Amino acid sequence: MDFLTTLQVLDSSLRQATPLLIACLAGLFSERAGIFDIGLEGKMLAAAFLSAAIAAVTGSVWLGLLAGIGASLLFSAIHGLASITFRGNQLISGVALNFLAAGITVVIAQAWFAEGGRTPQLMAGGRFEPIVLPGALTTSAEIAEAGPLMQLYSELISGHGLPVYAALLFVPLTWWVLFRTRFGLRLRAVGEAPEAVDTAGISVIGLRFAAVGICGVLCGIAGAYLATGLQAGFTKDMTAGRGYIALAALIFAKWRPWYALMACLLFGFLQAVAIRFQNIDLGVIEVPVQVMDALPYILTVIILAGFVGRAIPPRAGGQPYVKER
Amino acid sequence: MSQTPAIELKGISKAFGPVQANKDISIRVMPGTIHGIIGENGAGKSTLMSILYGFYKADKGEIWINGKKTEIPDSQAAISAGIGMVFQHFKLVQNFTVLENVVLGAEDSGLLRPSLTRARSELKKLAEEYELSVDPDAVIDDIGVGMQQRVEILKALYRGADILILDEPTGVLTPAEADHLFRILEGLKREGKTIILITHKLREIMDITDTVSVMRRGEMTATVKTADTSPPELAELMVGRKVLLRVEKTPARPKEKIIEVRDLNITDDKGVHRLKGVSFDIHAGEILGIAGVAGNGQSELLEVLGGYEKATGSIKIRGEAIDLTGGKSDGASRRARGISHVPEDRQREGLIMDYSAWENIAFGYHHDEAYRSGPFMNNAAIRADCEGKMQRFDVRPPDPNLTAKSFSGGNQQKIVLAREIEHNPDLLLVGQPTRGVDIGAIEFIHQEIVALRDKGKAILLVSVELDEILGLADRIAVMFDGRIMGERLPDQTDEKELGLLMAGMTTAPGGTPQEA
Amino acid sequence: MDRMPRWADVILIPLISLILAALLSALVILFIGESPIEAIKLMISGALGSTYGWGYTLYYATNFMFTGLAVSVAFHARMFNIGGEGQALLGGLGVAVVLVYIPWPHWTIALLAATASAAAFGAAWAALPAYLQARRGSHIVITTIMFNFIAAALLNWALVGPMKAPGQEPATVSFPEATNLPTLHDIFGIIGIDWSRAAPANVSLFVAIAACVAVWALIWRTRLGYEIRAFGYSEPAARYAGISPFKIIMVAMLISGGLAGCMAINNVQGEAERLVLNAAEGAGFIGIAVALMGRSHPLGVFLAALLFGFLYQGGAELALWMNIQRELIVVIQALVILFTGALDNMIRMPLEKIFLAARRKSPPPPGPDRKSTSAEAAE
Amino acid sequence: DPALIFDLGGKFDKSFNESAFTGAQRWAEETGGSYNEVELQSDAQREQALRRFAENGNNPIVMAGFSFATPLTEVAADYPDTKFVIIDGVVEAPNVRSVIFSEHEGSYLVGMLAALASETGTVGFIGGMDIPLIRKFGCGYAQGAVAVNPDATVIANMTGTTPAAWNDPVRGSELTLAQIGQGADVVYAAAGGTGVGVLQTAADEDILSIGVDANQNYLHPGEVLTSMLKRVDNAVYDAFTDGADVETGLNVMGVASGGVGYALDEYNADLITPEMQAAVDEAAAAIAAGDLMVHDYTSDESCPAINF
Ligand SMILES: Nc1ncnc2c1ncn2[C@@H]1O[C@H](COP(=O)(O)OP(=O)(O)OP(=O)(O)O)[C@@H](O)[C@H]1O
Ligand SMILES: Nc1ncnc2c1ncn2[C@@H]1O[C@H](COP(=O)(O)OP(=O)(O)OP(=O)(O)O)[C@@H](O)[C@H]1O
Ligand SMILES: [Mg+2]
Ligand SMILES: [Mg+2]
Repeated sequence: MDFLTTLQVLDSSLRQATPLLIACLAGLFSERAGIFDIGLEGKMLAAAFLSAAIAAVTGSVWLGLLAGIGASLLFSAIHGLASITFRGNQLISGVALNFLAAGITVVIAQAWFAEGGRTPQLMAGGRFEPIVLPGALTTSAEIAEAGPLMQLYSELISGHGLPVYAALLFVPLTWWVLFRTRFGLRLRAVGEAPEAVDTAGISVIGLRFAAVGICGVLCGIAGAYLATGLQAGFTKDMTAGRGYIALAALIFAKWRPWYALMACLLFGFLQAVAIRFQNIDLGVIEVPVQVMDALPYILTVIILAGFVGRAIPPRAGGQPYVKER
Repeated sequence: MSQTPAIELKGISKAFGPVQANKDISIRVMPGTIHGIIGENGAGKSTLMSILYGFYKADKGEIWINGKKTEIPDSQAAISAGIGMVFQHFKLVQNFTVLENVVLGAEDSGLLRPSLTRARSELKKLAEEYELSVDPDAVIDDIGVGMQQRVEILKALYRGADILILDEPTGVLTPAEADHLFRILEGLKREGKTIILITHKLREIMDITDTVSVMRRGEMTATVKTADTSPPELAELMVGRKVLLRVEKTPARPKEKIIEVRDLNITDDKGVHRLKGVSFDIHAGEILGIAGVAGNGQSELLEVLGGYEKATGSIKIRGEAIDLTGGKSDGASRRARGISHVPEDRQREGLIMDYSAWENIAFGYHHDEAYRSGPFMNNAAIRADCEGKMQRFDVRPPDPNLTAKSFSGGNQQKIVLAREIEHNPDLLLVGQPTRGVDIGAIEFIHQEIVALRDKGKAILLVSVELDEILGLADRIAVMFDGRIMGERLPDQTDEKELGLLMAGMTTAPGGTPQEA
Repeated sequence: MDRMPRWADVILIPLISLILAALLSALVILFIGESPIEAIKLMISGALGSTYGWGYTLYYATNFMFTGLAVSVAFHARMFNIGGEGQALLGGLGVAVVLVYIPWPHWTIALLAATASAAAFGAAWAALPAYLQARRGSHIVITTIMFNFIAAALLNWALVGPMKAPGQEPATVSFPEATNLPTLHDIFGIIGIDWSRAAPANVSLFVAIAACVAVWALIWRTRLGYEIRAFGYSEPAARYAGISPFKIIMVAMLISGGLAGCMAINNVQGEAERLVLNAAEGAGFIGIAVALMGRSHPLGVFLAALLFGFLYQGGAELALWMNIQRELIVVIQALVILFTGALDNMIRMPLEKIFLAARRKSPPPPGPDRKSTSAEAAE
Repeated sequence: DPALIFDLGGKFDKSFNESAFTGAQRWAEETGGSYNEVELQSDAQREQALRRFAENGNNPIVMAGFSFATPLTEVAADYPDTKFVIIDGVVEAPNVRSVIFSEHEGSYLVGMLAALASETGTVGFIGGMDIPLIRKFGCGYAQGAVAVNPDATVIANMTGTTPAAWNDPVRGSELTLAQIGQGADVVYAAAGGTGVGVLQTAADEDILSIGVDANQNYLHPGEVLTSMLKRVDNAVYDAFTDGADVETGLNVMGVASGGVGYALDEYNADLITPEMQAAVDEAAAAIAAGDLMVHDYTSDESCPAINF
């Protein structure tokens, strides 16, 4: 692989990693507060749909983004209702919401647009346009001619949609909120020992809803990016398991923001490679495309199996806070 | 009296589903006093105090603080009313530092740094004032329970509590640590603070409280001045009738050695040494009692003997070694060797709460010939057997079809005992046989254990109740920090000596305690 | 003391959940501008109005019985097996392997072999997630989801690679005539009932019903079932009783995977008579809803499977004759899971209060006399 | 009433299925008739859809896609009185009409245009599912490109090996970027819904693209060079018009019969110079007359102009 191809693959990795990273940070907030969320997938999907739908109708990507966040927040609210208020099973709630998203997006898309469960293709204005950093080249032809540094700058660093840069910014921001603010302290505490938070006079329910809400906002951004940044419109099941992979990345990252960045970049890279190359010839054997497609999932299983070191989840994670039986 | 009470509760009632935990309770506590609350397990003491602290919400009733009617819908309100509480089970964030735990919920601003700095200097002041020194940067996971309790007290004081509630604070402490705690409480009382102390130990009540309330089955049966009462009177108030505490038994006649335990060691997955070279023997026809403060390795010992914890070392039953590596060390193979086990926690381990009584009667023995037919369970046989056992152990109601959770604690324990004792084991392991069981049932259970001994069986009794150990055991081993500190004969020792052993001190021949 | 009578727990709560799910689905239909009344009429006539409709309803129900039982068995051991879909796909592979490469003289023997192979393949696909859960504590929910994706990739590879029939499509060759299962048309024909020849419901229906009975016996009558349930209720208690958690997790998941795999005798051998991509069509996921609705009891699963068979066939009709996407079924399924699984307490808590209040009122229990309180005695 | 069954890409894939839909709509508008239709969600539903329409008395039943061949073989026998029309597949049964297009001929024409428009001499082909049918497109395209520029490089990629490949715009977009990286300045997408991503990316990156099946020129005016027209709409329209009397047997639609061709309209008028148009029209005439034989990949599963 020559330098420019490598850059292109890395460039693509960064784009693929972005929704993973935002969703992963979303999960981080929720799970640090003790609410497991396998519904990241569904929230992203719902957000992807509504953002594309609204962007298509209004022609504004910003209204689309808002709508996407709204859809995701609605799902968060249901998850919160089920797992916080009614102390239901968080896994079942997540699974149900994933199905709900898978079904309702297509049903409504068909009802609104009658395009087979898709939204119309988004035109400029309805999408996140690439941001060209000062001095960067834009067209492939120019970049191909340029020197390596310029190639690196123009191909990899410049020319991404706003959410890509925002996602990278969310990482230090998440770290700061969790470890340097009062809210962060309480959030971490409620995921470890909700009874300690409760007896300290802080509302467990309020904190957990706040965390689930942040999770919703972030998933909304992730989903909106998928439909209005990475692609130009919504298609059925377009999240394609990204929510689950984000979850695996979260475990891989041991619920820490910086590690999450690394994990998501890795998964993004795998996806970029799988998308770009069909059968990969390793000389000795040819790796079939199905293996490449399945690689992120296989890797997830390996990570979950703890072959990369044991991950200890937040202690109260997954359990409803029950005071009175 | 003219003085206004610091706390006055009026007609507090609270139900948890079908369980009426508090029924129309009224109580007054004067400022600057220590007020004790006693009552059997499940009497509703913790519930009442949790209501005062805003942890639960009462169904009915009023709370008056310093003469003002106060709504306490949550703990925040209790804290602002000057109430602090140290719960029976600590409410600490295990992987936070002491400082973070103290600050949690009492931060000054949105940013953490300034709060932490202020708390650090404040803690130093409090530590000096009340002999409550702790390392502010230690992580809770790494410090002992005694230390954790100090953190809880510091939390309350940091929030400016004038009224301090302590729920069974000495349950997890050694006698020496308990003494230290009481000195602290005396100091707080001199400062003018009001203290409510829940405990099961009549001696503590007599030693430190000014007034005492007795609870029974959700009701407040009496409140008296400590100086005007006596332990026997309090015991009677607690159970509602005269109590006979001594167990009738004849001296043991030990026969052949049943079990020989040598050099047992356990290290858990966090790398903590839970058992350190434990060795002992038990002979047929004797009861070996293991005394110790909870959490010093007794549970692990029972788990190893019962076959569901791995260990190194050796255990021989009638001279035959059994596997401890986890390969074949399951409960089923232990039972096949004639070991029966009444676990410490009947609801978590001893019973399947959602199984009916008859299903529970077969639990652990479901592979027995009598209970099976091929791959199937012989349900009719089990039911019949269960009826007999319920009859003999006076389980009420004697209905095999009721689920375990619908029996009261004492009756649940009887079901477990019936199952294990009637299986006629060579060795019976018993953990905390009377925890949460009322006095009547205690007498019955003690009699059954002694009867089994007299049939020539070996019994290992683990209990945190020194009275129970002293009354039942033929020999007493004391555990501290995963070790057996020493063995004593019940008629040649007393609570004081055992207490020192429980704290990790050995008594040298000269009589002066030494650190182990 | 239970808070509610048993009938309320097993019938009333699922019923209310179902009604809520149905109401919300009706709202969705209204929202997309169609008539819920029309829709329900169409669903009923399409799914139950003819032997053709029944044939499809029963065909789908057969699938859901297998996957619902699969999820139930795992539930009893407190495992949440979301991998039914992948296990069913692998079961299809198992069926195809046996039927494509081995000549069978008669469908009966072919069915036996295919069932065994499907179960083995399905179980094998559950084995690794089970092992990882038992030994390494990897969350079975996520690993089984991952295995669904990996199963799809594996099937994909097999169908565009080694097992692909000549031609454009990624599919195996059609299985030999001799292995085709008799449909309800053939079976009822023997006793003179005229049943639509077009519908795919086939003899596997009876295998599924037999599986319901077998699972019932397993769970409530055998010692293994006793151990599985005990483990599900309380792991510490199971360990105390000498029940190996490892063994139960493995056995329960293998049985679960095997049952999910068995679904393939219906959809692959019985209906398609060859293996195509995505043969399981989401039945593995529906199994979750079926198990939750059916309270993990085989009889409940049987009834819930019929219900979902009806929904599925009715939903297919909606997609054909109304402007409603087939995905509406996924929405209904999601709502059923949400209400019966996650929002259970929303219905249970008020119901418990009602029952408690009713009990307090009607036969006044002999209340204990109020003991003398002498709160003021101290002063 | 007639009925129409769309394949997995969906009715609005802007390509193959949408073309079928257009034909049905045209018939409905012109005759005022009504028809039933359904979009499949999965492979396993094909047979049910066929049977349901047959049971319902729809006649003829038209299906778009080769994947219907196997289920149709079985279903057709059960409903001898119903006529079936399969597009892109061949089923030999007395009541089935099989419509086949000479996609290689149409692709040859757009291949010529691609090579004529290319400045780099490198043109790209992005296929959907990797099956002989799609290689037939690619092979014709390569032949056309090489015919006008013997030095032309043709890069070919397939989106996948399963029907999902028809509906994967992201992969289409990434593959387009990769081909641009290799120097391509015209890409031809024969990939159903996936092509939407290809055309989008080509427009974003300022290169030319070629649409397929339906006329896709309007999607990005001035940036889509042309579209390879495959008149699925005509096939559907004809079948609907003939109704129950539809003629059965094999029906091959090539350049000669107007079944395939290239699109020229106001959106790409500026891109196609008169010289280009003349060259292509000449080739088209030669093909129609049988003077120019474009090699059909499916005839011997090999291609003289490119290796897949
Ligand atoms: N959170 C709860 N939910 C339901 N029931 C509860 C809860 N907490 C306590 N109970 C029940 O209320 C009753 C009173 O319990 P409480 O903990 O107040 O007793 P206690 O006197 O503190 O006992 P102990 O001496 O064992 O601490 C018991 O029957 C108990 O089972
Ligand atoms: N936490 C709980 N949740 C539900 N029911 C409970 C709970 N605790 C107790 N009960 C029920 O309340 C009733 C009384 O229980 P409790 O343990 O207080 O009985 P008790 O009067 O102390 O009897 P015993 O002396 O035999 O222990 C029992 O029927 C029991 O099932
Ligand atoms: Mg208590
Ligand atoms: Mg009790």
